[in-house]
Amino acid sequence: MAVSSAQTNGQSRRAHEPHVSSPAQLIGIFAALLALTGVTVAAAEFPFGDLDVYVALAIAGVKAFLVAAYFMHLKYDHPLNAVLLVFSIVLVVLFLGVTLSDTTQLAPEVQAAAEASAASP
Amino acid sequence: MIAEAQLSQGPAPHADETFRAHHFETAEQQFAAAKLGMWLFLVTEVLFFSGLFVAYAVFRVLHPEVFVNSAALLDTKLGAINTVILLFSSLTMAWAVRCSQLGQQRGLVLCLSLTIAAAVAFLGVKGIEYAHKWHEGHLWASQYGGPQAGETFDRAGSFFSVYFAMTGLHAVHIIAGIAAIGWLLKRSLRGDFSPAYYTPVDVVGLYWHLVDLVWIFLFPLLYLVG
Amino acid sequence: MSAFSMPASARLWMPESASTAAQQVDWVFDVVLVICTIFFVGITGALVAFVVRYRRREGTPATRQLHHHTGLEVAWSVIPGILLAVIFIVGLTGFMQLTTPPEDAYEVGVIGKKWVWAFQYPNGYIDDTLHVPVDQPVMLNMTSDDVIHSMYIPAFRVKRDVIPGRYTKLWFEATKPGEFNLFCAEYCGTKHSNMISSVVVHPPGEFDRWLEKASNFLETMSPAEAGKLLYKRRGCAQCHSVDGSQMAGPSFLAAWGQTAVLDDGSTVEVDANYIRESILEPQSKARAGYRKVMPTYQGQLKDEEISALIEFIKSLK
Amino acid sequence: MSTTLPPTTRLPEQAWKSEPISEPDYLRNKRGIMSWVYTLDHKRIGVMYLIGILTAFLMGGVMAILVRTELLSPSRTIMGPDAYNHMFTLHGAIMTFLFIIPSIPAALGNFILPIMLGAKDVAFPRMNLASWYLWVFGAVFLIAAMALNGLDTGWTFYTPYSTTTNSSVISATLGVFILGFSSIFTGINFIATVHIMRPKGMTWFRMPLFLWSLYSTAIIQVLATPVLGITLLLLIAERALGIGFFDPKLGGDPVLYQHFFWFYSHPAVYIMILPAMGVISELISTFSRTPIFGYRFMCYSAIAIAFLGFLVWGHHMFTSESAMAAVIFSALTFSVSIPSGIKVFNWLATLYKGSISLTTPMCFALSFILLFTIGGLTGLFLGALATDIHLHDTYFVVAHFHYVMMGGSLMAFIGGMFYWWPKLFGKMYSEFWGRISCLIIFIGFNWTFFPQFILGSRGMPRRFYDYKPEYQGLHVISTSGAFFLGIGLILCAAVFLHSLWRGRRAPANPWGAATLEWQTASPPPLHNFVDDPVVTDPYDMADFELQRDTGDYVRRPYTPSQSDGTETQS
Repeated sequence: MAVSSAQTNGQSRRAHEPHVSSPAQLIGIFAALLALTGVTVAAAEFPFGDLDVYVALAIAGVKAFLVAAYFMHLKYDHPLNAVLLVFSIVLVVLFLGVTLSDTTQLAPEVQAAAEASAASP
Repeated sequence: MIAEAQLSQGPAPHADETFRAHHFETAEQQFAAAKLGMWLFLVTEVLFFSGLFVAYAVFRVLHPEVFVNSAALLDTKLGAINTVILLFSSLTMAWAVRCSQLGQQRGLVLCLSLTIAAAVAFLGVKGIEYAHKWHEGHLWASQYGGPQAGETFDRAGSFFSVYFAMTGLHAVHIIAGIAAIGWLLKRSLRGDFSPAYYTPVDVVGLYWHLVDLVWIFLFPLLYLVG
Repeated sequence: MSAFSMPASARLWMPESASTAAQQVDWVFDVVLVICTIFFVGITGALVAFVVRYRRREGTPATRQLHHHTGLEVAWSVIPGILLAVIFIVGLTGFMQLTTPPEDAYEVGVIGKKWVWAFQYPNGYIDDTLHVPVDQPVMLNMTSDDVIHSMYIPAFRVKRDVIPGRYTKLWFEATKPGEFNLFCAEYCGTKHSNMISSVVVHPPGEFDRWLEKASNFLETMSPAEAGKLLYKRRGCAQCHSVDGSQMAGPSFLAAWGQTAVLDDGSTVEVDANYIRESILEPQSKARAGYRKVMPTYQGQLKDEEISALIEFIKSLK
Repeated sequence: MSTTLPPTTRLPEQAWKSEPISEPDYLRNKRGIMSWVYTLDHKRIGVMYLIGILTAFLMGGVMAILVRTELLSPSRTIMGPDAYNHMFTLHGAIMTFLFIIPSIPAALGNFILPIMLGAKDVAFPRMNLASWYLWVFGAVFLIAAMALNGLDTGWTFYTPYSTTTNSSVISATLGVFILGFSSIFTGINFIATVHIMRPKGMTWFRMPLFLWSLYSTAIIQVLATPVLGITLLLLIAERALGIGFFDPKLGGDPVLYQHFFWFYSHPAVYIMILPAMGVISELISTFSRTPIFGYRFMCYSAIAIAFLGFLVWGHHMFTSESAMAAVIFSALTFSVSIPSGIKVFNWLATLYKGSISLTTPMCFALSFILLFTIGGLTGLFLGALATDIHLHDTYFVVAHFHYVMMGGSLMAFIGGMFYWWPKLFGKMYSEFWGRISCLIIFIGFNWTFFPQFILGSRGMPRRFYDYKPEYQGLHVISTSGAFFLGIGLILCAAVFLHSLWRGRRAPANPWGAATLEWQTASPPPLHNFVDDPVVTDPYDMADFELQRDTGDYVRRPYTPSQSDGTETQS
């Protein structure tokens, strides 16, 4: 026995009472997901202009939250798991945002070259 | 809830020692480690797909018109059906985790089989879509033969490059998921899982839900553009 | 430019300073050099002093009781932080000057392609060295035909990547007549280290005379000689030898009138229109046994220049 | 150390007697190849990693010497331009992916982390073995690229060169892709182990700094390596299928590849340096016989480096990105150098009023501080926008990253090897020859790389096979230094090999350090501890006594009269 007592840190204490989702909860979440899928398909018809990316992402975000919180038990798990997921998404947004802003800054240069090569094929 | 009560009288969760690895104190410690390990792996999956979402954003912002009329070539109906199929597989997977927690072996086997069936159906629909695109020539940039072909370079091809990269990588993860759930099915038929030891079911379930999560974002971004 | 910093940077660290930006960059370099030298001497001095002073002697245990001192630790976070902010601002001012070209800059087009630079002057004349007037801002409009290169002129302290599929800009104002190195700084293959040219800065008034004389070389030289100049300047020399030696492309020696075997097995006689076609669409009649790597010269060679090249090839018996 | 916790009570004397352990040590408890091939013991996996990465280091080193010899004279010296391009590319790729990223985390970390935690093994032993085999599998692909038609793209695989050259780029990128998973598995393992398996009494702020640095390295490994994975996958797809992400002729953007690549590769340089900083904290504190100064700031700066490391990747692209992005990245780059500065000042403060013994690990630690300081300070020239435009892609950058990676991570790795060698193999090494090798390496290193700063600032571009004659003088100095450095490294290897065969038996605690790995035998038994280690303050070495005969440090037996709590630092 390497280390004396079992209680090492908060991590294992919380796992004593694992969350069992009830059938009603499962069906409820599934119904909500289907509804939101319908909403997002319907929303695609409305002419939001360049807003529709953000509308689609928002609806997808809600669906993702439902799956993560209930189907993946994040609500009932050790908060560290949720922190990990949220932080990874923050990193993705950072990576996407900066790369996108740099690429759009350089777009005129690419545009000029495209016109020049189109002008003299 | 009855199920909750029934659980508490049953054997203390994770008291079953047969599957406890020697270097862990208690089964709880092993369960907590497995969950944390899987969540860390899921974080690597999120960042793995992030590269494709960045490429999507960059190409969409650079050529918005290409994305609008190329996405019109996709069949939104099939995309929606696939989304429903995958959500259903997520439901049956979550139910399988519930069954393993309560020791309902028959329910576990049923749910796992349903999940695999839904996954195979998803791949079937994907196969139909890919065959249709192959036939029409809507392939990635260098092979693109579709309507806007012939420009100096086929910009429409860059939409389909992003499409095939995203859905291709996602399909690979679906196939890996089918293999993992198949392994779970074999072990559950052997009766390995009980309320005291259901970690593999829970962990593979997390992976499967993440694959569904990725599709939840892929569907609107690819099919519902413009 | 404080006198203190001038000797240190010019002599040891930096190549000669020959542009307006160079003086600014050298000043930034010296500011950072001074700060770093102070920190380095301080840290090394402290380390050596402590090691000597507190060297382990029998029976004298370590006597330090203090294991943390928030005030001290905050100090050596904040003070370096301020110095770093100073360095950032100093670096930023230099950079702003480097990236904002003046309106009236003299524009030269640059095409970088595997291992040769081509400079296109406003009157259409193309040369493989960059000639610029002194004390006048010059702007380079650069693109690449194949991989990423990088235009680097150490004496002017300027560098900008030359990327295929876009035009990148770089500007400088030479302050000293003379000839300066021009390197490719981004790795681009076998002859990356030979993709070297030079910047010739002409004293006031001489640049226009040079440009005038250079750009009508077709009239002043015989066609074969002009063709020889083009052969060297436009990158033909990189792949086609004139002494029959085997290189990436077929040798020009005694090529005129030969029957060339193409990769689809057919043969064609090496005559004026085969050469003209191979220059404009190299892949159309590619020779057997050679990789199809020749870039097109479409729009980069005028008709008279192509005929000069043909004369030059004809002259190679 | 949080003052809230009562200082641990001392155990009766026999708990400290290190009488001969009945259980056989991990090297002898099982014999035969199969006991190594299928081992799940973190110590054996660490030793296998050690042998693997040292072989890779030998290969990379030989290539470095060949590159330096070629640069003795401007044009051809010993090889042609293509051979040179293959040589410097493979030197870069092997050194970064095969050696320096796994060196301290996978080799030393795998061995020491569980014992330092008082645990029997890492959280996922099978994943640990899988990580080793992924390293081997990835290495096979990378070496196979050498055998096929080489790799001449530079270790960065920049497109469109990497998608148009005819060297075997796919085999090499596949190799690096697999090595990425090996690194991810090590990261996942360490995070889970540190979170779940800390012993009772070892709270987050009573953990040794080596564990803090491995933990923050693991965070970077888990968060950054997947982006390298997708980058290389897209590169392979670009080259094989032509999907047009990075090829301008197909609507792609080569600079997008650079963003993808550097989003991983800058955090990767912190994967290389953070474990080294952890080793140095242990070495400086142990051989000054004083607790580390500013423990809390050291922990916070390790985590700060890990997170700030993700914000600065653009400073590798100042000459190809937009001016706005360059300004943002330059500002953020200066913020990331503050935590490194804090660490250097804290190491210096640890030396103050200590009782410093210049053993071999300490020599390497002190040279780390000097060389890493030079490396870090020269990073300021590259972070400032105006000077970076001139210095980017020149030998100044080559010198900068060799000072930080070789002067930093390699010195700390060798220092860590000397420090834990008695624990790894139960043998002591020759102190005299160890110090000599450190001296030769220190001199050889500066002799080789300091001239390269001047080469770079005078305008000599990177990766040049042929160069202008005016640069030859400095190149000759640098190459002669490289030979001297090579001799130093060979001598260092000889010291280790000699100690394996003829080193005297190592006691349990030859350095008198207070971290848990010194409370078990050297080399440790299979399950690391025979009786439970007592978790104390990892840097409280006040009451250790050197036993003249065995050379072992033992805690002074608990005498009630002694004031019970040592002065606990918060």
